[in-house]
Amino acid sequence: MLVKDAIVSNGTPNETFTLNLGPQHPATHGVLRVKMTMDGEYIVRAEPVCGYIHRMQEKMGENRTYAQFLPNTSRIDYLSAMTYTHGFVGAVERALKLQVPPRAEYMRVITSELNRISSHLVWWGAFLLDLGGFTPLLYAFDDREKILDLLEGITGSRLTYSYFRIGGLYNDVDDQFLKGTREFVTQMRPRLKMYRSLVTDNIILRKRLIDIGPVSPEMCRKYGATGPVIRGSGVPYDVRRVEPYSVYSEFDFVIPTFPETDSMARYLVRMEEMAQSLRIIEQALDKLPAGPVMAEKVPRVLKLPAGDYCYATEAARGRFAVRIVSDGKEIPYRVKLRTPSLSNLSLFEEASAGMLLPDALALMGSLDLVIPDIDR
Amino acid sequence: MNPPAPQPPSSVPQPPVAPAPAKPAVALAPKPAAPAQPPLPPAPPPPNPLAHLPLPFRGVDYKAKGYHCEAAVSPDQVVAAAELLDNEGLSLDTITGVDWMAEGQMEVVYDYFHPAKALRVVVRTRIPRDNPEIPTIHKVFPGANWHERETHDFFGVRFLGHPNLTPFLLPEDATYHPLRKDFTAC
Amino acid sequence: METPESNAQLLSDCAPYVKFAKLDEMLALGRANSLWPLTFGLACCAIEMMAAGASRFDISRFGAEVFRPSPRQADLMIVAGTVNKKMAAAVKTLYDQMPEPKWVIAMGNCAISGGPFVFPGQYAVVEGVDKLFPVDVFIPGCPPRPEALIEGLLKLEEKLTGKRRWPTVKPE
Amino acid sequence: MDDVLSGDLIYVFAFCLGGLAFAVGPFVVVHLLAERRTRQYAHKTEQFIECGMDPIGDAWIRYSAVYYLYALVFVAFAVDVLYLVPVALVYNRVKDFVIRDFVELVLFVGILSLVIIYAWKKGIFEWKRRKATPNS
Repeated sequence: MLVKDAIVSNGTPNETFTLNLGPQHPATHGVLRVKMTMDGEYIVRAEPVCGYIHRMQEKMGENRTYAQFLPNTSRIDYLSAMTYTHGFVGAVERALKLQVPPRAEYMRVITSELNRISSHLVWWGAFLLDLGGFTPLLYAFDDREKILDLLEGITGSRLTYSYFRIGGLYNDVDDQFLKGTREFVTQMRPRLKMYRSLVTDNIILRKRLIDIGPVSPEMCRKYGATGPVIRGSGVPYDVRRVEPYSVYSEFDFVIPTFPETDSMARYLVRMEEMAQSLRIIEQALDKLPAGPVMAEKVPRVLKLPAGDYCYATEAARGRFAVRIVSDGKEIPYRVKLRTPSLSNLSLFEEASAGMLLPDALALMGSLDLVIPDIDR
Repeated sequence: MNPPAPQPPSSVPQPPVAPAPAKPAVALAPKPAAPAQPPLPPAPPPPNPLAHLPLPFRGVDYKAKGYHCEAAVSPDQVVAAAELLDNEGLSLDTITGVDWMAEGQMEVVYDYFHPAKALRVVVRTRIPRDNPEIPTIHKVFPGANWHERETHDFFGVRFLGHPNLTPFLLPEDATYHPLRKDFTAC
Repeated sequence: METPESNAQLLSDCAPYVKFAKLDEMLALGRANSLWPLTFGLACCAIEMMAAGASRFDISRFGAEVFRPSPRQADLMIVAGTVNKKMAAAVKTLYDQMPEPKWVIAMGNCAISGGPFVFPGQYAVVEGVDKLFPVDVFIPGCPPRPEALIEGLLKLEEKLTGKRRWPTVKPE
Repeated sequence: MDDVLSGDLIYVFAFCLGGLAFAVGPFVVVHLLAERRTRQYAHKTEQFIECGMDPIGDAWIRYSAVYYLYALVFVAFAVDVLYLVPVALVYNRVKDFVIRDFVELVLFVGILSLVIIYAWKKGIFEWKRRKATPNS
């Protein structure tokens, strides 16, 4: 269009243009597309479009047996793969009334919490990358590699573990892992203090996050948002505390809650959660009982009694729930995966109306999204 | 291989609703055939935390099923159920579609959880499979917007009154519904 | 849909007017040591790509740590993750918008052949990125370790310059 | 006399030629050495970059003036730096003019920083909008 055409273009007074924060964008950390109607720098309407990484997880749940579906569970949200496997395995054990030996339960808690810290570190690095700071990513991945070494020692993989089996664990834990975890806990605490002074108390970050993207508790409840999003709005909802599963009721840890409802509150919730996870790991290591890691008589072919069974776990991003509908055969009739990122993102359209574009990206970063978690 | 543990009497397997009536009977289905060995002394029925609501809620053994209480309602009572649970302060967990092709019915399951206390509520309903329609609850829970679009994607359940029932996870021009049992790859 | 010959044919008619012997070798060496990847993380492999870009594995030793968001400034597309049918058009658009000396690394089983998401009756995943455009280096793994991504970069450098700069690791 | 003049003329002419070559040179080199076209499979090479999607609607709309004023502030200071370069070259070359040079510099930069104060008062940096959002 030539310049002379531009002058005569009959633009309406309140001209808006549509911007594609498309599938390939550094700030979406995956293939989320947000169709934004913009008035200058202000967002009139931001409508997320999903489905660009839909991988048919639920369809695969209906054509493979329970044991075959385990690798899928750690590829839904690959940053907190342990809690997702824990959810699926827990649902099957609940249906079969399998008694998991205590050592396996404790190991599940230790590996889940290690996984939660590694997930928060990836979020922290990527979130600061969105806000413009590159250095924290290098610090965060440096610490995360230590966790990955520990988990790789016992599970054999860095990201997609599928370490839990129906009825227990894949293998027992050697004391090299236990010693390594204790060392990790002791050396991680000063690192967290350094992160606080390096980034959390940084005036630029505070200016970018305080009072940005308020999400009221009522909005969280209406959209079903959970995890650090609802805890950043003052509601202490945590599946580990509200519906205690596994052996979480035996540990004493605090559910970090900040009533300010803005992005800074969500940021502080996750930073505090890392410290709490360290506490849980320490207590779990102290009380780790000896004994087998696999239930005795786990039937070779699993046939769940007819009916539907739910199991919810607290993933790094929020409440993950599995619903298995079984009709008595060895292949589940329906596997429903309730993932937290879908509900957390569904409030983005209402929360980001009228915001500046950079602030909306700060809000989206504080929601901590993993896109295959949304598209499944 | 030992037979699966007998069902505790309180958790009712899928109520085999008679296929004929379009509106499934709201009352409890007749008791299924007695399990093989003599039934255990009936455990005290689990507490029903939502007994005060006008809907047919029934307490469910959380240890066995994973939710606290359950209600089988008819399709047009779904919005009423959503409003009642909204006033109770519950939040929408997810909407699940289940395709019971053998019985020619589509089941839509609404999950709710309470952000403060341990309360997981399930509201089930059955709709005929050939024209699966059910009113939308997105006015009560805006979060249901995406869950309903996704259930429409996978099962073809039409949610009446939904503002934007276009494919959510499938490509924009998708007309197939992959999670229906009679789906063959396109 | 594109056979190796048609790709070589396409490549030949993109060739520059003026060609030098020694200068092209130097150009290839320069390009090989400064591959700028396009930030194109799709799924789990993207996290391993980020880990490769971060402090421990550090692909800046090979000149590849500058992740360019815009396809106009990138000359290497690392397809890290599952490409599904809804995303295929966007992937092809991005490939088109990259200026010519461009290469593609298919990272992970999903990009090579659809990986764990291929089963009879699957409706959403493109089984392999080479169905969309020619791929230069395949890196198997689910997700492949960051060392595998570095080996993939070295393999691409070998393809460019013809000689291998780093000793090949012999699995014992 | 004229040879000095012609010497300078040649110098100026050479300088312009260098500038021209420096500007046009890359186009020639790129045209010769770079690849002629890129392989495309969806024929979307000339399309605007919109994160892999087709751009929706048109970008030729009437933007708010804040963008223009923001750019103006940048141009003002770009020119400011332009003038500071020769000053930096000869800054303390002559010993007894040190204070005078410094005062002149401060005056020059001071007057120019009034632009910032003016822009600040006009609310350019807060991206204030002329009116409320169109449909909110």
